[in-house]
Amino acid sequence: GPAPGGSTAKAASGTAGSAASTPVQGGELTYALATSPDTLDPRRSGLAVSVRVFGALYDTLLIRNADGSLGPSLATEWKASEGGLSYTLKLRDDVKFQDGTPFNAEAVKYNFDSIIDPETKAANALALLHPYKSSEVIDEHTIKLNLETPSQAFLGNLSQGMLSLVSPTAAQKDGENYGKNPVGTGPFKFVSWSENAEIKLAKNPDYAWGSAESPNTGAAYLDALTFKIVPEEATRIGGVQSGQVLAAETVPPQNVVALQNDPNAQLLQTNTIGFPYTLFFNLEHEPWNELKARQAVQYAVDLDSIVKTLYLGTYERAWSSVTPGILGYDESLEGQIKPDTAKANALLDELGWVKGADGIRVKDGKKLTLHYVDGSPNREKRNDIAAMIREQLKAIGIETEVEITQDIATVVYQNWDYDLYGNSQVNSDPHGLASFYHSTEEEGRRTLSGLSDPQVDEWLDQGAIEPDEAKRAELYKKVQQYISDQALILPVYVFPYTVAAGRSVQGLAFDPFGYPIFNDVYLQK
Amino acid sequence: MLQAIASRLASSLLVIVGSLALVFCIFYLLPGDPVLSMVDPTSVSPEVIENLREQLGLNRPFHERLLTYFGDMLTGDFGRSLVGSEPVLPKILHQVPATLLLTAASSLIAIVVGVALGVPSAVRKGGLIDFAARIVGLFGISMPTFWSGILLILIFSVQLKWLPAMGSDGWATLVMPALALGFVGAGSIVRMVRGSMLEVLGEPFVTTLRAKGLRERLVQYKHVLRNALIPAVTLIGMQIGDMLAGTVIIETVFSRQGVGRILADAIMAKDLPVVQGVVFFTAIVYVGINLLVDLSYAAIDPRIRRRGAGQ
Amino acid sequence: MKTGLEVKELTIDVHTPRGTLTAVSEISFDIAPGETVCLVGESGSGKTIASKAIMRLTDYENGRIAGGHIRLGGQSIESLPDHLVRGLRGRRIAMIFQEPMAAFDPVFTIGSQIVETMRAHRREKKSVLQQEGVELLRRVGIPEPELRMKQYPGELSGGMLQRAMIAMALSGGPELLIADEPTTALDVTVQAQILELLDELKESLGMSILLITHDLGVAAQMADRIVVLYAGRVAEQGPAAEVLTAPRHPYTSGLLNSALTQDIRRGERLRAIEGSPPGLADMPGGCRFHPRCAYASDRCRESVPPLSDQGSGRLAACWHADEAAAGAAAASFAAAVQPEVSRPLLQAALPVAAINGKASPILLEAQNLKKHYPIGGGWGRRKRVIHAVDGVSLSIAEGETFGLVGESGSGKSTLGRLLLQLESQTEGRVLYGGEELSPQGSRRWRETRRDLQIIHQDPYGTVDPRWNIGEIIAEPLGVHTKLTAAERRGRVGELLEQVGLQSSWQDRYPHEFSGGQRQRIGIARAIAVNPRFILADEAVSALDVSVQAQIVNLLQDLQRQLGLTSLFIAHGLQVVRHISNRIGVMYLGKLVEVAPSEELFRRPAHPYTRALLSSIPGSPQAGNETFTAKGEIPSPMNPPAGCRFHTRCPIATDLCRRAEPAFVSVGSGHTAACHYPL
Amino acid sequence: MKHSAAAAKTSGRLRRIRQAGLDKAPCGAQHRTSGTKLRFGSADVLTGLAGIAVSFLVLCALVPGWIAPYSPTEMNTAAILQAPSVLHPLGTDYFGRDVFSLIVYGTRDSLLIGICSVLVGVLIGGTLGTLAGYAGGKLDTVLMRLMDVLLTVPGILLALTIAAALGPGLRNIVLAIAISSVPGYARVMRGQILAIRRRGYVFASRAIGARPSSILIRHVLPNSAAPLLVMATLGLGSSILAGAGLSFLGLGVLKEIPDWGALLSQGRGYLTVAWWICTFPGLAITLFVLSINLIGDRWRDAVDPKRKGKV
Ligand SMILES: Nc1ncnc2c1ncn2[C@@H]1O[C@H](COP(=O)(O)OP(=O)(O)OP(=O)(O)O)[C@@H](O)[C@H]1O
Ligand SMILES: Nc1ncnc2c1ncn2[C@@H]1O[C@H](COP(=O)(O)OP(=O)(O)OP(=O)(O)O)[C@@H](O)[C@H]1O
Ligand SMILES: [Mg+2]
Ligand SMILES: [Mg+2]
Repeated sequence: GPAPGGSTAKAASGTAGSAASTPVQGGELTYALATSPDTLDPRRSGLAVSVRVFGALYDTLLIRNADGSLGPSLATEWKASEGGLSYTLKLRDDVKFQDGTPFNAEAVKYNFDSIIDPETKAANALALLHPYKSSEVIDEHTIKLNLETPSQAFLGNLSQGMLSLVSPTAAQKDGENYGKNPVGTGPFKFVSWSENAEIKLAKNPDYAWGSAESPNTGAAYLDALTFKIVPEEATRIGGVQSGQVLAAETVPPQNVVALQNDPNAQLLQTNTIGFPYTLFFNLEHEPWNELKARQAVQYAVDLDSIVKTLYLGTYERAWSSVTPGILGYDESLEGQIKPDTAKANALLDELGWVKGADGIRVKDGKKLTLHYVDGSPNREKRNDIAAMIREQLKAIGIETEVEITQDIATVVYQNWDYDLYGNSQVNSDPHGLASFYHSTEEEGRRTLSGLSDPQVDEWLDQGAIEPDEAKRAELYKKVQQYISDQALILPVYVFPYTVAAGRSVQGLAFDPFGYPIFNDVYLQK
Repeated sequence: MLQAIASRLASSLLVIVGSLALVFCIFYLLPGDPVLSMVDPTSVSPEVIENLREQLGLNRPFHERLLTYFGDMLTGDFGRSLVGSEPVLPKILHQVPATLLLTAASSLIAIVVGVALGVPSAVRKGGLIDFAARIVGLFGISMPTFWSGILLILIFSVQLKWLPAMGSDGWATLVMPALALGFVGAGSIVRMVRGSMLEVLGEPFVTTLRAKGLRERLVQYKHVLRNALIPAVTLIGMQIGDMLAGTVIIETVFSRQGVGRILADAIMAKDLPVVQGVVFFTAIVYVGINLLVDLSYAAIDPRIRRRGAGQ
Repeated sequence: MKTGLEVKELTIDVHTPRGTLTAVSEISFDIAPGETVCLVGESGSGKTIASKAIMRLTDYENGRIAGGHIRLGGQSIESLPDHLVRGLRGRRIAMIFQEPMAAFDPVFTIGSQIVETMRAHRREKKSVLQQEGVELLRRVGIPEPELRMKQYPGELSGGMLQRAMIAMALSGGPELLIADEPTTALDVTVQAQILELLDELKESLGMSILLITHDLGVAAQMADRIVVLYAGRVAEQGPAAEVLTAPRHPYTSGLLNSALTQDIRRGERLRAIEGSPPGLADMPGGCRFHPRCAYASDRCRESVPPLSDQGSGRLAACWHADEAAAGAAAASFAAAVQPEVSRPLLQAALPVAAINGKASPILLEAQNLKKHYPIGGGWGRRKRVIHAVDGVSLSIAEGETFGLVGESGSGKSTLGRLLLQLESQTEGRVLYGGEELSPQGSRRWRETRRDLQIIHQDPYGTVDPRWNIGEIIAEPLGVHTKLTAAERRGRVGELLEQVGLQSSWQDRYPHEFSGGQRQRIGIARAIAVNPRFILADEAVSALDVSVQAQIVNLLQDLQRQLGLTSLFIAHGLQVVRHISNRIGVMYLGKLVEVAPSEELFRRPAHPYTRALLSSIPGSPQAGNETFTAKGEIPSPMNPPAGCRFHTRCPIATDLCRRAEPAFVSVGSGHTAACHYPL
Repeated sequence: MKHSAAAAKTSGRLRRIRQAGLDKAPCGAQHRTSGTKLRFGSADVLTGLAGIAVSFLVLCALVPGWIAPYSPTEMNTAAILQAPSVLHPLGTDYFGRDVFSLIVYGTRDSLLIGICSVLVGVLIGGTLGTLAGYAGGKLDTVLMRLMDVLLTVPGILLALTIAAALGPGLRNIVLAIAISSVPGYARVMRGQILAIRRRGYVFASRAIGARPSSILIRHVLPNSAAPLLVMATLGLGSSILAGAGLSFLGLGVLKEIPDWGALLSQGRGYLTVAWWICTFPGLAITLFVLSINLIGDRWRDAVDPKRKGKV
């Protein structure tokens, strides 16, 4: 059949494995990554690219199925307590870490406790594990996880790669160096990592606990899996075309078009889920705290044309604050907003901004400017989006100052110095919306939008604990509609994870987050 | 002689310590926070960030950090990377050979091409070869390496499939990066050798050599070139330094391992210990190149040799 | 069999950025086997390029033989293919050059360069050639030749290198040896040794020698025949004795008159040739000498005089050869009789004070001056010291001209700089008008600068090439006076005229002037603020004889007009004698003899002075073994103990080796530091 | 005279480089082409062409509107990635902008980056070099060690940190490039000052009692400046390239009208599908560097008083 397994992979050309054949054992897959993982310790990593490697090295307690539901992985059963303050999980009893350490409740406890231990310097994992408090080992293969507050997202987060389980033995032994000597339960075990060059993994022959949804529950077909780190696009694609690597990720759109006609290569593509690439207005900055001003921008910017021009039809346009595939995604928002320069101008006129001699609007002696911040390098052509938006906003008299900085952390998250800033996030649960739109009390902390609306807070708080899926979905739809009505954001595109691969690569599929699944891959002779 | 070596070592050491201190100060004055670039700030809470700062010792005052740094360095401890938390020294040592190899290979190409074009260019000044060599040289210094690098990949990897596009293992992977980088150096060296040769060709002793009935080739290569190399050596040394710096870009383009890339990444991540480790390395190489330059002076020019060794 | 060298109507073009210019036009001369021919002429007259053309070395220097023939032993060279020419070079024709220091590749040993020459022409084992090389070095009089073979050019002295170059030239056993100013870069005592060596080799090897020189004295001593070049053409040629005594071309007689010989009396005005030689790009039509020629007629301006036979093997290119010859005879007659007649007159023209230096007050006095330059040190090398000036005391009276002579490195310039306090002494003091001269940088220093001026040796290097000459001459005016720009311009104009230049030339730049003119600019600058004292450090050494004579005249005139006191440093003994009242002789940082000018020449008391005098080509003592200094000047880093000259002195004894001689009076105003004054 | 032997050695070395590196052809320079042969690279023809090219570029910088057929910001999304044609002589880019117009409009900033960074670098480097060379002694040692330290710290690190510290922007890019070029200029200037200080006319000026400051300003500086200025002409090109390199590493500025380096670096991803986007900006850089160098060479000949004097 088509790309096997429960993935949303849509083969853009010559689907991998379309010639239904029996898997071949052996061989090595070389896979070019665009950036380097920071560490292979999932507890400490802050980068999505690391998660692509975690998928091969580690397993998670749960997995996210293609349809968005949660499925069993290392945990076979899970049950929430009354009130949602704890979860009891039954674990597989046939799993061993690659160093021989048995996988059991103690191991899970160790993992989660170490994440909340400040000594570990855990980062994103800590956020995902929130509001985890403690673990109780019920028996060898049963564990109870206690939460500070109820959380509907908690269970779903257990399917995220950054909450992969590490071998307690190895983690304790290597301490700070664990990230360079990872040991997990996954289908591949760590061999070596030479920095900025490659990460070598070898087949874990003992592996027999693959997810039931996956076509291959046993050991991997491949003998070895090597990730190469190739930052330069042209080199990465050139590597596939010259046969030096078998697969390369993030293919730029212009090459997608070219590769579709390449008889030696195939193109795999899957949309990621979570929050699309979204431009957030900073509601604390004038005049963008005014709805009409934001709407004017909304009408002035022709995102359809931008996405089509820059991505040459390879990216889908985003319409809402979450991507399709996320619980509660509101389809009704699609196609709602059409660019309308006249309307945009009218809105700004209403607000009293008048065009000056240079075509830029002025009010009270101040120019109408929009400080647009974006990161560097030009990831996914986001800087080009900025350039196009600047042109389009100029037409309605807004001057856009585009600041491209390497130091997003400082400019955006420390100084909050932006009017418009774009961000995307891979996520499995709509609850993540809270980190963008929920008001905050703590000093120094705020969200990208800076929104503070009790109504939205209520919906989000409710959504966090509402056990009924349908009701949850309704709540999040409300949030999405609110965001859209208030023109809080400009949703731009849904990021498709694209991989260019040699013809011999078969069975490469992706999970809903867009992370590759390597256990099913084999190399056609 | 011993005293000379000692004083030279001392001044080199001073330069190295100076570089490290400079880097430290720059980073101290730099706005922003390494921790913020280590985590996803949208979802990680401020306490976590504060805790990370504490753990990494970023909250301590300037002088304390500086003192600790140099104190630790004396014991051979260069600290740990803020990002991957691995010890800096092995991390960098692991990358050093690749970078040195690339630098050496491109220097070799630069020197060979520079000399091979510079000599005939000077000898036939105003002729076709001269014109061609000068143009080639100018192209060398006017083409960005990333551009020529990508061009090389497209031609030799994608089209002809002769050479691997990436990686740092094996000689084949060295060819294109070294060419791309060496070409730039060659550009300057051609100019240098040409100018220097012209200068020497005007020296009276060249007339003597010809008056003795020596073959032109012998005059040009044995005598004139050797004399012309004396001023060229300093420039070649500087070029090698530039090529070392150029590895930052070339290593990225060709996805090679190396100190250059580590540096670029570490700067972006504000990973001070790693940056300092790299600067320590570049400073040593720089000092080493200077030493090499002086040694080659002595090798080429007996006047310096005698003066240096004798008395 | 051998017919020697034949050059016929040789014309050489050079390509320059401004187009093709003719450097040498239709010159012809022959050299018979065993003969020495001297090519004389002023700078730029084409001597070098003509000699290079003989070996076709012009091929490498933008040059082209545009016409004529060069034949060696009957074989045409001008059309020979490259590889055959190469076989000729170094084997049948060898060449030695002016600056031996620059003529060796500095990065190879002497030995390897000699062996390399031999290997260019024959196949032989290296060790054999090595041995031959040693023999050759021995032959040209280099001590310890085995050691020298292994040394680098930088480690040998100039005289030694010139010998080594001669050895290298001899290695191919050439028929013709071309020597392009082989001694100009060398000290007088060494020059004498080299010339002697060349003569001796010619005799023993039967070579022909083409000797290029601008020094008529050298030509007189060496040449069988002389070819005089002017502006790329042969002016005159013939047997040496006749050309020198009875020139048939006005240029030749001009040259002879300009040259300072012992016949010319001190203080007398020299009969210089006016003007300066033309540049390649602006050659006058007709006879090229006509703009400077006293006999010039319309004919000279219109048509080129051919080189015509003047009888007894002499050729001259002059329309007025006979008149010129007659004029020359008259002049030399005048020169012969004039001294007796004019001497009292001349002396009357000098300020009274200048004549009896003793009586007039002392203007500048040095007391036991020492200057030690530390060298090396640091970097682990032992600190050493150059004893540039080592305990010199002297006094210069108001209005007097004091001459300082001595070989290169003897410390003349350093002493001069110390006297003016342009450098601070290691020891001793300088008194100016009885008061200690304030050291450089002190408040009063600037004031004394007005009174003490310098004329520099290198008239080109000591002017800022970016300044026009108006600015250059006005610089001291700017420093010491408060003249307005217009006043300054006026003064500069005056000064320019005073030194024989046109006041309208203020806006020109130094490079637009000839060497002689530049030196006039330097003089104008020095006298701009009416100084009392002038230091002239080798002020005429870099100039051609004809120009040198003009400058010497100018200097003397100015000195008389302005009542200047001066210190005149030069290595040309004749010039010093001509211009100075008293002369001091320096050797290795010490003053060895001081005497009134004529007295010194008549009765030198120190053996070193004697050696210097005997090394003047054409002097009565020239070539006299007993008076020549052996070897070369020792290093000032570790000067010999006792009398510093003892290593080279023909009459040195044990006493000289041990004890330093004190100054003793050997006549009125005549002192010498020698245990055995002559 | 007061500086140490080591300093003298370096300065001599640098002087040699300076002289030879600038292709100084001595008078009577050797070449074997005789009058009849075709003379390639005939200095004046080439310099003339270079002059025309530079004039054209300056025109582009001053009045791009006169030359460019389109607005550089006009994004014609209906005509993206079009190959060169009559309508768009150098094709269009991924926004549908006219590449020719982009290059024409980009000239201003490219030249600005080149000129400003060179100006700043020359000013700072020249001043420091002058100070070191003229003052000598301790100050010289300290300044030169400082320059060593700056040389040792990789330029890219300086650039990255300056950009990070001051924020991106044309001004800071310029500053970054300028600062990393300072040691080079300082060294050359110092060497030059040391050499000129020993010239006869400086001595002569001192002898007439001119003040040291006036000697420095009126004699030493004007005569020392030429090599620095020639070096600066070379720096113009390399600054633009350095800017391109920074752009490649993601440090560029997103301006409405990108400079050539940015065009080149931004367009490099399209090399396989639309080669014209980054090839033409690259050629523009080459043209500029080439012309400036040719003019620089010629100009050096012109300002060299030694060569002026000869026939
Ligand atoms: N390669 C050359 N290119 C251009 N001009 C040249 C070249 N060689 C010589 N000349 C010019 O030709 C003329 C004669 O030069 P040459 O060197 O033969 O003079 P010379 O008599 O040897 O002078 P000097 O006494 O200064 O050595 C000079 O004006 C010189 O500038
Ligand atoms: N600034 C200096 N530093 C070191 N040594 C010096 C310096 N100036 C002169 N000397 C040395 O002092 C000695 C005397 O030099 P000086 O220039 O006074 O000699 P000179 O008699 O003028 O020689 P010449 O005839 O060559 O001009 C020489 O050995 C010279 O090398
Ligand atoms: Mg000559
Ligand atoms: Mg002197």
